[in-house]
Amino acid sequence: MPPMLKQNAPVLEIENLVIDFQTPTGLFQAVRDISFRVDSNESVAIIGESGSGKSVTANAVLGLLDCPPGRIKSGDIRFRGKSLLSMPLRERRDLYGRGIAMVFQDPLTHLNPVYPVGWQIAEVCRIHGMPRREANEHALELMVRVGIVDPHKRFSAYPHQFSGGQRQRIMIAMAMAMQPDLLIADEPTTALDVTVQARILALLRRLQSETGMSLLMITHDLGVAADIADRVLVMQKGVLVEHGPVESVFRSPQHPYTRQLLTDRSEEYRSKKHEDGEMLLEISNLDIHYGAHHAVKDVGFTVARGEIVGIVGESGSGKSTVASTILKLREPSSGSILYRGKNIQSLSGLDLRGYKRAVQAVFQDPYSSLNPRMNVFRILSEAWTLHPDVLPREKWRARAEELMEMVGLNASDLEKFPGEFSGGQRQRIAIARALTLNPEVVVCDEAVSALDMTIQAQIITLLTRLRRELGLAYVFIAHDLTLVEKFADRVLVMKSGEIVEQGATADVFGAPKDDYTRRLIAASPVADPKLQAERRRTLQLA
Amino acid sequence: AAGSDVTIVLDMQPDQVDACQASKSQVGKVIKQNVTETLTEIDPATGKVLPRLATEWSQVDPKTWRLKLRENVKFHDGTPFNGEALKVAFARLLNEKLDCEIRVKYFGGLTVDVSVLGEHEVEIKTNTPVPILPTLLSTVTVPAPSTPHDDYSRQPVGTGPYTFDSWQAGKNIVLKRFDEYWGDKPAVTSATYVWRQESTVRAAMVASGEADIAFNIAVQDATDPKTDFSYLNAETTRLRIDVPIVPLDDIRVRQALNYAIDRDGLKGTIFSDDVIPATQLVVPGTNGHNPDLKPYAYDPEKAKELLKQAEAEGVPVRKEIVLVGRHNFFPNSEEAVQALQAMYSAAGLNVKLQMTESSEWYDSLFKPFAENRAPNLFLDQHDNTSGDASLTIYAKYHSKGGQSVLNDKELDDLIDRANVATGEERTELFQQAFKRIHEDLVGDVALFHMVGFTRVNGRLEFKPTLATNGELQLAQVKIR
Amino acid sequence: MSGYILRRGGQSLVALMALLVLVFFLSRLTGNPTDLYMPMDASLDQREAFATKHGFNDPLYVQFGTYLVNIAKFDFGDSIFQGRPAMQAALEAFPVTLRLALITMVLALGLSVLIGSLAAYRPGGLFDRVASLLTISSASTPDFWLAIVGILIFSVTLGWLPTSGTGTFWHWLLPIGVLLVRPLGLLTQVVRMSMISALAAPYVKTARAKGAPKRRVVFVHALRNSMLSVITVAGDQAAALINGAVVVETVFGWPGIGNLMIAAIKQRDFAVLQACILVTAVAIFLMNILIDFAYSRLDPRIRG
Amino acid sequence: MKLTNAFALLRRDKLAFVAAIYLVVVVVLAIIGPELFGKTATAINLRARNLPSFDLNQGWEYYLGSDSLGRSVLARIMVGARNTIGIAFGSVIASLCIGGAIGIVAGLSRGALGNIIVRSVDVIMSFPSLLLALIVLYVLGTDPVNIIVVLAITRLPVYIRTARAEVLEIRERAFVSAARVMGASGFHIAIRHIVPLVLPTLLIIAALDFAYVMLAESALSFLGMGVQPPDVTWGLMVAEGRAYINVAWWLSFWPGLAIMLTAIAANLLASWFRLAADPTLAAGRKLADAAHA
Ligand SMILES: Nc1ncnc2c1ncn2[C@@H]1O[C@H](COP(=O)(O)OP(=O)(O)OP(=O)(O)O)[C@@H](O)[C@H]1O
Ligand SMILES: Nc1ncnc2c1ncn2[C@@H]1O[C@H](COP(=O)(O)OP(=O)(O)OP(=O)(O)O)[C@@H](O)[C@H]1O
Ligand SMILES: [Mg+2]
Ligand SMILES: [Mg+2]
Repeated sequence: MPPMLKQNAPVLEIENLVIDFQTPTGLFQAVRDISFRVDSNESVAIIGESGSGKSVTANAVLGLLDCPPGRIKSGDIRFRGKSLLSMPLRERRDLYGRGIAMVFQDPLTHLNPVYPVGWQIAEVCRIHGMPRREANEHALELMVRVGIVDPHKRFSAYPHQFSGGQRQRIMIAMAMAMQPDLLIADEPTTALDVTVQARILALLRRLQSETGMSLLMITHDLGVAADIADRVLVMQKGVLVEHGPVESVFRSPQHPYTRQLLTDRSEEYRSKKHEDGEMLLEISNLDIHYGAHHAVKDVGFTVARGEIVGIVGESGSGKSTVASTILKLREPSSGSILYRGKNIQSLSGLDLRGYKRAVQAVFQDPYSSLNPRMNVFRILSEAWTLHPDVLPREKWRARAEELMEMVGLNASDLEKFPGEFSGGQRQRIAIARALTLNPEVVVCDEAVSALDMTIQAQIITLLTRLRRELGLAYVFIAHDLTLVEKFADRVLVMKSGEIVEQGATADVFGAPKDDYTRRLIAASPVADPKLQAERRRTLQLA
Repeated sequence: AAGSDVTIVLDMQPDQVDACQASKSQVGKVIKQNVTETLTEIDPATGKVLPRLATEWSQVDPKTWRLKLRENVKFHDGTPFNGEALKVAFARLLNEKLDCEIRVKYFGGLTVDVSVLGEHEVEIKTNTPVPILPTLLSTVTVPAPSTPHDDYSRQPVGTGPYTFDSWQAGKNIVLKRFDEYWGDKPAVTSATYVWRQESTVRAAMVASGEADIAFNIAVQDATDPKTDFSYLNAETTRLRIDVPIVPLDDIRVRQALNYAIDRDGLKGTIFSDDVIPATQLVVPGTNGHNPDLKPYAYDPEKAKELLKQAEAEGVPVRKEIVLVGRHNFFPNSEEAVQALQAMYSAAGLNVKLQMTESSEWYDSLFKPFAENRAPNLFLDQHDNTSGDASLTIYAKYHSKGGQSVLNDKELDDLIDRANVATGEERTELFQQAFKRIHEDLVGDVALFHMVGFTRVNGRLEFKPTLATNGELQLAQVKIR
Repeated sequence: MSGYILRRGGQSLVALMALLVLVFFLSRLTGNPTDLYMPMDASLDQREAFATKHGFNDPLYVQFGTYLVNIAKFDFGDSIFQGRPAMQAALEAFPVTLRLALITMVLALGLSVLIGSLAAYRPGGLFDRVASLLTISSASTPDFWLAIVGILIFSVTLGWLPTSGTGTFWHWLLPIGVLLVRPLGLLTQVVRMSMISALAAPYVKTARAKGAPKRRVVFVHALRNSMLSVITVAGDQAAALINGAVVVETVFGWPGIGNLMIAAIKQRDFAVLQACILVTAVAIFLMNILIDFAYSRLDPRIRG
Repeated sequence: MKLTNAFALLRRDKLAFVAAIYLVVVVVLAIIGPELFGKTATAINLRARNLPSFDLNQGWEYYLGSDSLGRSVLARIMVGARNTIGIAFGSVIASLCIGGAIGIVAGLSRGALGNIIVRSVDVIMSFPSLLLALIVLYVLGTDPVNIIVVLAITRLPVYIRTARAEVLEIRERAFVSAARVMGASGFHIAIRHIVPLVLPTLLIIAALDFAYVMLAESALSFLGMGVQPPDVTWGLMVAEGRAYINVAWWLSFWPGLAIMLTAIAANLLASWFRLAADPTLAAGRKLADAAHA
């Protein structure tokens, strides 16, 4: 147990928790008899396989399980020694938001689309008795603290007007509003760029030292876990397979799964780029506006056959916007995108079909990118109905099963509906879908940030293999610099709608020219608690 | 509704209250003889012409009549009633700019010249002889000379026992007693008219004491013999037979149509117990009514027999005949046509029911009739409150009549002669005409002289009469 | 914003014109009022004269031209039957209907939001079942039947309320009650349906995690999200009411525009019909603009 | 959704099961009623008028009483089922399909078309249904099919507006973008992605409309512009029976009850269908996006 804590009164205790889901195929046990505790002023990170029951556990603490189909079969959850499960609702409600607060995994759907974000942040305070004006001021202050620029203007903007990372920060601001005793954060930084992530983590840490808050963080990013956690819990298939102080777990993992998680796979990612890659996409002088907002300014880059172009950068810097323009979902204000020498704006007929087949996408938000009314098989086979020449109908099922296995899902999952999968599982379905048409370029917008390390590795390996075998090219948008560094051939660094630096990965990461790039690299956490602590110190000094 | 104030509930709001529209029953019930008075009046019991604003009349020559007017009569605005006022009133009544019903209905094609002989004496000249002028004068209401000549008035001023106090459109009309009335002072001091379309509601209003008189109660709502009074409402219902069209051109078929109807079965069920089986389109008491005609008895066997005979001679009696009904025609009219259709089917005729909306119904009522129409039986209802058969018989049966399907020389001749005749001769000729229609031509299936029901609050003493359909003389209402 | 309003107003004006043209020509397919106006025993000549005098014998395009020219002069024609300007009649009747419609809609919306939300909070629960059954039944009761039965029970048998007519507060109860049942039933069902969806949305979890009380979760977070479809259906109901609560006006003798319009339709009193439709259409168009405005107020994603 | 599955699901929901049985009976009546009971329903017997309900002495056909022409109320209800259900079903389906399709088009089109459709809806909403009824009846005649046309047109706006509003929201979702990236046409997106998500809402409205339309037809009859005798519908029976409420309540009560029960059954079944058609809700699950749909 952590030695540095003076008084380690448990804030949260979970005892023999078992959670069932009633599914059409029978009872599914998502959480199997797990026990752990979070002491006051302590940070605990849960890492583990995607779909291993991390979010379910977190939801159970706040009484947010969907019942039915979910059910807490047995076990107990205690907050400051009092059982939450037997506490009267009124009392529990009083705790929520003030005693325990939560940052949800998916910020888009978890923000109410019809209220301004400022209002939503202030609401927490108002619910717990703060006068309106004071609450609003506090909300503004929080927006500043989580790094929303121009908070006065953004106060009355609505969730859909924010980028993924900005939404995430709003969620965090909301959770921190009442300075809770326990903050449960479900992947709070996956959608954030590393500088913002570093700021958020610093903020959390400061809050902890100021208020003695405890933190239960669910994350895929081992670097983040290493950065912030005192202790880590490792989950797999609903079971707590390992737990302990962060150093010891990272240094000498006991369980094979943990070991697998911590293995450095940089070698597996490496693959040679086709040298003779013909030019597929040439993007030049791209400008894009949202109304008056100039979201993308004079962006230009190229994608050759078999090339991996990584885009990193500030959250809200226009990465997704560029992606959607390449995908022809949005018209640029000016500038051109050439596909094999032809402007995609003027493609038509067969050429357009060819383009639509050649360029595929995996979107940032796995929750809304799958039609909830279609089962996985129909989701995958939709592309083939649109392009019947790709695959004869009788081969659909076999190919779908193959794809599912490729992305690490079961063939039996084909009959399931998106609602039955965890966030990471859904993202894998989206990836499988992008591969159905044997594309030339796949635009991956944060395609793997929702995945745990093993699955992420599996997917990246898959992507590399595809590029090796088929010459696939990727436009790879990610916040995880380590990953980009290992995976991409070239990187673009974006900030405020502009490309501040671009070049071969080794050059950019080895000798960054731009100041922002340098800051970015410095802020990227490493999956080693000791090293990370040191880096943090130097960063703070700088 | 308490004391000497009464509330009267009509089935429809009057569209207008202008004196020159008083022959419309909705208007008449409010203002006729209450606000504006007529020159003469018809005794509902005997059909005799009685004096009202005109006290005496005499015929100078076939085209000229002389009237004596009542003296000491004042309009509500204080102007005296005299020959001049009558002249103005006539001019307004016959003003082509207005579409007054009294002009169209009773003075169509007539020019009327009024010359003032003295303060209370006038002479009326017409372009053609009008033997029934005193009867026609019972329709002529006299508004005050101040009434706008070219516009309809929504605030009528007359000589009657009540002044037109107010009209809150859609809501109610209030009449107040006029204290300088020339006649007896009526018991009712003020009357409020409201209107409700549903018979049930009208009946309920009297039952709950909200109203004192409710008109046109449906048979089934007239459940309380102490308050619900029936009265012959001058309407007569018939089926017009489309005589020129096969197979209705065969007299046996037309007779069969008459024998197939069970009038006794309809009476007391769908129709009130008080209706009178009809033989002709005018009610008893009308000049020209023929009391000797007998209704066709219900004899389905005979009907079948007649049809069989006709069929044997090659008449296509099974051809589809259309029974044209009309929506919301009179209470229970929908049921009535369905019952008629069933009776015809029972007799072996192929009758199809067709309900029409009023405008459609009028299309079939009037000439020109469609050339290639299906044979039809046309449900028709007619009221003649003028007291003389002429208004009925020409339009309905003369070969030149606008609604007539008949083309019979002998009948035309009878009608033409009757129309210019007077006295006994006139009566007789009309009676002969009705006899010819009923017995020789069998031009229609006469059904019933209809009754209306009025529910009267027990605190009032009021018995509806034949005239009640077109007027409600508040002066005749007594309070117990 | 003002640009939007202008554009929207312009579009509505065009639609309004289209409506008037449509009404003008279609209504004339149903014949003309001559036969209905003239006494039955009027001669053919008299009928002919009447029709000519009122222009019914002119070719349709001439009639339409006259109509347009007069409208430009704000002359909406005279009622043949009432012998007065048609617009006067329409404007006299409209406030009555508007008042009825407004009160009914406010009550229906308020009650349906309350009942529907409560029912949606526990779908399948006792309250939900009872409320659903009641509201569906009420939504499927013929209003004229209800009106007459209401009068017989409350006025004749019990003597609590006046049978019909206008005047006191008590006069309002039965008509409003009868008018209310159908919109209330429909809206409650719609509220319930969309509330069930909204309450299952993730942002509701967020609200609960904030410690928001049940009432707040339902009425602040879920409700606003579910109001879009409610407003759509409510708009439809309101339009039906504005277009004339014919049945209730008929039975209770309320001098509303529904009554006027049906009389005009039956009498072929075209001027009145057109005036009525003009008045109600303007109201309905304004309401639709309001609804669009409400949409964009309620859901920022629709804005812009 | 497999048929056996659906049936199993139906069996589980008792209320919906009863509703389904009721509707099946009504539909069977609609199909064979007029042939079986047509004679009984039109047999006029002026000597057996307004017989009260629940009297078995006169034979089974008078169990629910007789009307003012002495016709069996029960037989008339059974015969009236055909027109009633035919009209209600016909107009609801027509307005659902046409209105839904127009609404989806309006929602998907970003150009002038959407605007034109929306303004046309304003026009339809402002066009009094009674006038429409009169025109159609006058020009085309009083055929039940024409009543369907009238009712369908008057109900169009709700479907158009609802469908459009839903589409406006759905089309912004990422899976629609995903389909567009794959080269899906607007038509494909409408059929595969939009319709399945819009349909449940429209169906619920349609179920409610089922009652609405039966009543509208009844109100038309009340005003003399609906189905005309000798055709019979439940609505017409209520309208005719209202004149006798004071003396023979059963004339309008039983057909009114039939309307109400049909409406309730339709709604129960629609709620059930919403569950059955929605895979995510079917298992009793209301996850985030499933519910969002
Ligand atoms: N409503 C539900 N119905 C059925 N199964 C569910 C439901 N919610 C979650 N599950 C299942 O429970 C398991 C755990 O899900 P959970 O969301 O906790 O995963 P996770 O550990 O948070 O994964 P990720 O890192 O991908 O978010 C998954 O296998 C998922 O399929
Ligand atoms: N619909 C919109 N309306 C107005 N502004 C928008 C809209 N969508 C995005 N923006 C703004 O455009 C900018 C770029 O957004 P974009 O989603 O491309 O960012 P991003 O680089 O993908 O960020 P992240 O890494 O956080 O996802 C942001 O500042 C965002 O606030
Ligand atoms: Mg999760
Ligand atoms: Mg993004």
